[in-house]
Amino acid sequence: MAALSEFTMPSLGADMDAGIVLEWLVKPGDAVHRGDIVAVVDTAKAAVDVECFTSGTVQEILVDPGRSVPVGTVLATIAVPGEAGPAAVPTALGGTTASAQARADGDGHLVCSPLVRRDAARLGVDLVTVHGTGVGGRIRREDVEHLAHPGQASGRVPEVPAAPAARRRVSPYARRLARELQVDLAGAAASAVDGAVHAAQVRAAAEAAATVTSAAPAPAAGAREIGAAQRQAAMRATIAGLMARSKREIPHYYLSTTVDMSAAMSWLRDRNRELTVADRLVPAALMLKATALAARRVPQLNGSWRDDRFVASPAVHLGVAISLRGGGLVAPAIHDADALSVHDLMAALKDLVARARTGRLRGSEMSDPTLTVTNLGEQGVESVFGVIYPPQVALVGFGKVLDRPWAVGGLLGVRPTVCLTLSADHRATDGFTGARFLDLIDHLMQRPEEL
Amino acid sequence: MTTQSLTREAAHAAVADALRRVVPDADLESCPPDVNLREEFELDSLDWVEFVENLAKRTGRRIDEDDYASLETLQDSVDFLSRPGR
Amino acid sequence: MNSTADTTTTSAPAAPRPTRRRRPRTGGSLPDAEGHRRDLLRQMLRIRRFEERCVELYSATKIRGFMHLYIGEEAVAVGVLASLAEDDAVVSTYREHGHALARGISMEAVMAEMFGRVTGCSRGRGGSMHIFDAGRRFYGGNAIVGGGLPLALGLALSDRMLDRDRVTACFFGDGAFAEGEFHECINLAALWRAPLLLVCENNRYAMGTPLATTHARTDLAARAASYGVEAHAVDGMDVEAVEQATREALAAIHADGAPRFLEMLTYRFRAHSMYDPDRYRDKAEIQRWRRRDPLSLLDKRMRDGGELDDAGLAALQEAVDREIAEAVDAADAAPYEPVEDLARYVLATPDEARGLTS
Amino acid sequence: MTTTATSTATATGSGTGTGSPAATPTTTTYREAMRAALREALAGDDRVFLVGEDVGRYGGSFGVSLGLLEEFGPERIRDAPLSESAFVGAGIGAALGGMRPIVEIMTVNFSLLALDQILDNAATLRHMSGGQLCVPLVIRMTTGAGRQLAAQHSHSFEGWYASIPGLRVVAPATIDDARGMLASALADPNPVVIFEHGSLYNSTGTLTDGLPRDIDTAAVRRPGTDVSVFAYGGSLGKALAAAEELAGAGLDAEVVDLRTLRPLDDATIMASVRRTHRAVVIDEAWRTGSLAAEVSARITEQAFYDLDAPVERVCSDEVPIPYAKHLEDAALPQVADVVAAVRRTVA
Repeated sequence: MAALSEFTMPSLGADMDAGIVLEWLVKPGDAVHRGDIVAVVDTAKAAVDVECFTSGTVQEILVDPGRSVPVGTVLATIAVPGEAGPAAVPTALGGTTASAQARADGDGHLVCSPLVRRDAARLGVDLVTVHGTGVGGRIRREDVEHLAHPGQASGRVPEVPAAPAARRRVSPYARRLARELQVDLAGAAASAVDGAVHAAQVRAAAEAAATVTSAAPAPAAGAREIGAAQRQAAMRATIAGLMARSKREIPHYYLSTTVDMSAAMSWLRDRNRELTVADRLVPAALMLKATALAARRVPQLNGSWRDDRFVASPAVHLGVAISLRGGGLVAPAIHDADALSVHDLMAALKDLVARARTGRLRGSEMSDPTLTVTNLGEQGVESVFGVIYPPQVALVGFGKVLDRPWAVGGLLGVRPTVCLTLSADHRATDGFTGARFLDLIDHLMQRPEEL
Repeated sequence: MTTQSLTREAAHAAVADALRRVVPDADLESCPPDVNLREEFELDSLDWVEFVENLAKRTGRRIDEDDYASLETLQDSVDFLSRPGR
Repeated sequence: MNSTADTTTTSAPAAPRPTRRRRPRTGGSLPDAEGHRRDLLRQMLRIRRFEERCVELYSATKIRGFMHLYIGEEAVAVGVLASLAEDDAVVSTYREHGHALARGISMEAVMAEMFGRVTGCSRGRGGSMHIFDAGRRFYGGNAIVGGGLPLALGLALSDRMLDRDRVTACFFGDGAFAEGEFHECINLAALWRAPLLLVCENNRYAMGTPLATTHARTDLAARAASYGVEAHAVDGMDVEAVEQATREALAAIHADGAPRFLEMLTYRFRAHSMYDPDRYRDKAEIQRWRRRDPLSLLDKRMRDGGELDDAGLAALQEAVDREIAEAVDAADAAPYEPVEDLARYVLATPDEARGLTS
Repeated sequence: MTTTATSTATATGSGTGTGSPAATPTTTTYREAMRAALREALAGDDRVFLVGEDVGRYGGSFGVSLGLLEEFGPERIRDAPLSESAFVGAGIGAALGGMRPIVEIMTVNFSLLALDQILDNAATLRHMSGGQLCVPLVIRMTTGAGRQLAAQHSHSFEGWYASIPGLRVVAPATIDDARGMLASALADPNPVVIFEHGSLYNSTGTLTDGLPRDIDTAAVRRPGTDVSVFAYGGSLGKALAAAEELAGAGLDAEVVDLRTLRPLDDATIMASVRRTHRAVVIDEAWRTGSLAAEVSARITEQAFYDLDAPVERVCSDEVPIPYAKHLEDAALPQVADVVAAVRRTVA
């Protein structure tokens, strides 16, 4: 009985994974002896004469010249007379043939490195079930991982977190200290030197807060006032630092226009008639929604100035300037304001103001507004040209809704109007962009039903 | 739908309570009856809506935007609440 | 280059030296010629068949990385190693299977090393180019051409300073002869009278570059002599000639403690390494050297003397093939070194060091 | 021993470093402290010998081995030809053969000619031989710039050597360490590289007790609370000078002498950073790929949440070190640079 010996694509070097048979020097039926040159193989570096290691008769050529096959692929079979000669490649080395089937029912001796064995054990993967994509059917680390986390990209590429919105720069130690001293980083001023929050600033904020918390349990009115004053001072210091830096670094330019509010006000009146008191809308909701939509369409004003260049923000987090009882100001953000309905925006606004005034704002709301709106019209001011909050590049201002003489079609009438203003960073944008932005808001306010 | 009108004292208490929910440390005792509530207590439009909402809930009265004019001062509010409503 | 294989002796005048305290030499005397020749043949056959088997295993990806074969140069390893004493030291190169086997390192230890297993002579960490056996004073293959020369010099220097009557043999090729390190080391060895045997395996090619295109003067023995070191050229294909020259050199070293240089004129029948398409040599030259195959030279000499017949040769080959098969099976079944041991032996701990013999 | 050297060490006149450790503190120079250490090592163990260029007749290019040839003879104070690879490799081979060699490479600049022997043989043999071989060897090198020797004689490659697994690397900066580290290095079964900054040889200071000093830990040379200043070898003096100047400005700097460059003493480094929350690292090497880069990376990895400001590095400018004094001074890290760096961290 003649046994069949496999003649496989040999490995001809440390970095060779595949080879191309350039030429066969034998054909089926030829006798071959151990050491005869039977083929010429191209290894991408050179053409190499390849010898066979068994003596016998060429049975079948399986791979035609010109085809690139991985090392270990069976190229031809050789009939070996009598028992498999001692020189025949013992089946124990069967592991080297590429066909996984041969490997599975060989001596079950899986070809993979100890590192892969350790990974498999750690990930609870049974190696026998793994199809080895390595040379000669060798199981590689990727094969095990792929089985353990199907679907995930096989390479361990960590998901790149979405670009964080503009973050206030806080040193790691300051962040840790803030956690330990239960200090809300929003309340901490930034260092005047580099605009970042260091331990010193956190400690100052802590002391300010501490004097309040350490007051007597039933604080006499006076004591509570002093505590508030202390917190007030820290708040004031934060605002002072921010405003001073804004004026120092940001070349502001200012634009203003007057918007006819009649369409908006009558739409509001009709809507509020159908709504319960709790859901009733205020003009600010429309103003915010119009501004958010305009920011989406004029992205140059929505983002931050960082390392001497403008970084646009993918989302519109509208900062709302909220005055706190007894002085002080915060401008937390309504996230993705452009995507909210006017009603949801109204609810978000009420919630934000309530929490701002009770000091329960979230860190994220504080740290990432991309454009801020101030609505001082509430306090009866006709128009406001605000100071931009670094690192943002613009500030929108709405004055009081006021009846003004208004010419329509040549005839003089009285219309409710509002003075809409823009303060903008001339490093990031020019007046042209700012004007287009205000014009867009005006246009949107004329069709409240579409907001 | 008529609602039974409030006595003047009840109306005054309702206004005071509605206001204190919005402005916790509001001092109503010394607040002159004829002063503009929004200016006195620095109520912005959101505060005002919340004040109106509290009043409506407390008194069960329906208060529309058109009624805002008759709630400008403490005096007006008490008058409005103690008159039989629609 | 004059390729005559006669031994040209150009010895340096030996400076008078005070006699050194020496213990009587044991071993090293020639056993009966016939039995000895059989053993020389067996040793060369072991190397030849072992390495032919390695070619298959490399093609079947069981052996990876770089592998440099010694086929054709067996006479040098066997001739030199048969002459060295047990406590002499050996420093080799990356073409080291022949030296390792002739030194007595087991086939299984060398094969397991190339299979990357923990039972390998270097725990699978060195591979074909870095075989070590401290017990047999086999201080490794070195993959940097000429890298072993300073080591061997130092080993010999320590014997010299501690007055130990033993020799260090250092193998290197015609390629290393062109390295600056060779010039530095042979000068220092002569200057410091280090008991060092420099064995230059001149196989006429430094990887793919023939001798005549790398050396202005190709008579390496003559150039070695210029450093004041007694130097001889030897027919590296004749194992008995190699053994004879080596015994004479060792005797001289033991006598005056000064280094000796032997240029072994030899030839490798296969490519520089597994990856070398061997395009730089013409087939005729290879065939010409094959006619002086060290195994067939000795085989013919023994048959002429009636010391060998077909049956005897077949018995030898069969025993060698069985030894190889057992070594391959053992290596293939051997475990890997646990990954957790990766950082072991980067540094020696004080108690590990205490256990080491110098 | 073919030429028997006088086995009893006779105290030669030079310096006060006698064979036996000085009982009471004395004042001496870095050079004499190192010489006393060599003499003690040679006298105490026959396997110890010194080999290097001009270590014998010339007395050492920096005068460290002056007088040792007369005391221990040419076999054990061995002048070597200009063959760095050969005599360093010979040192490795002799260590394999049971000796305890001390190889002196005149300066780190010439060590590049022996780098293959140090890296591929000394550092690698033990691991690659599967634990069979051991290389108990000491290599001493002078290092550093500041003496107008121009680019090829002013290198600082401690960081390169400190990145090689299989080596231990130390930098004695004080008189006590110059006297005490050699004994510990010789006792260690591994190859130990000792870097001696060229500017230190003439420095004088107190030799406390002449006893061996460990080669495993860093040392706080000046405790402080506001910032941790890390330095080694020739830079330690600049760190201490900067600390004094800062103290005048109300800034309390802690100065830490690394002493061992491989392995780095992470524990001491991180403990200091956790105390002061700010770190400045001084290193005469070029900034890119320097030891200072490694120390900074480790602080960021192990003490990130204790950092109140980025780690500052004060290194040489990335230029070939120039000959002219004013240029060399501009290129090298100076006390003023350290002070400026500290100020940046506490801003």
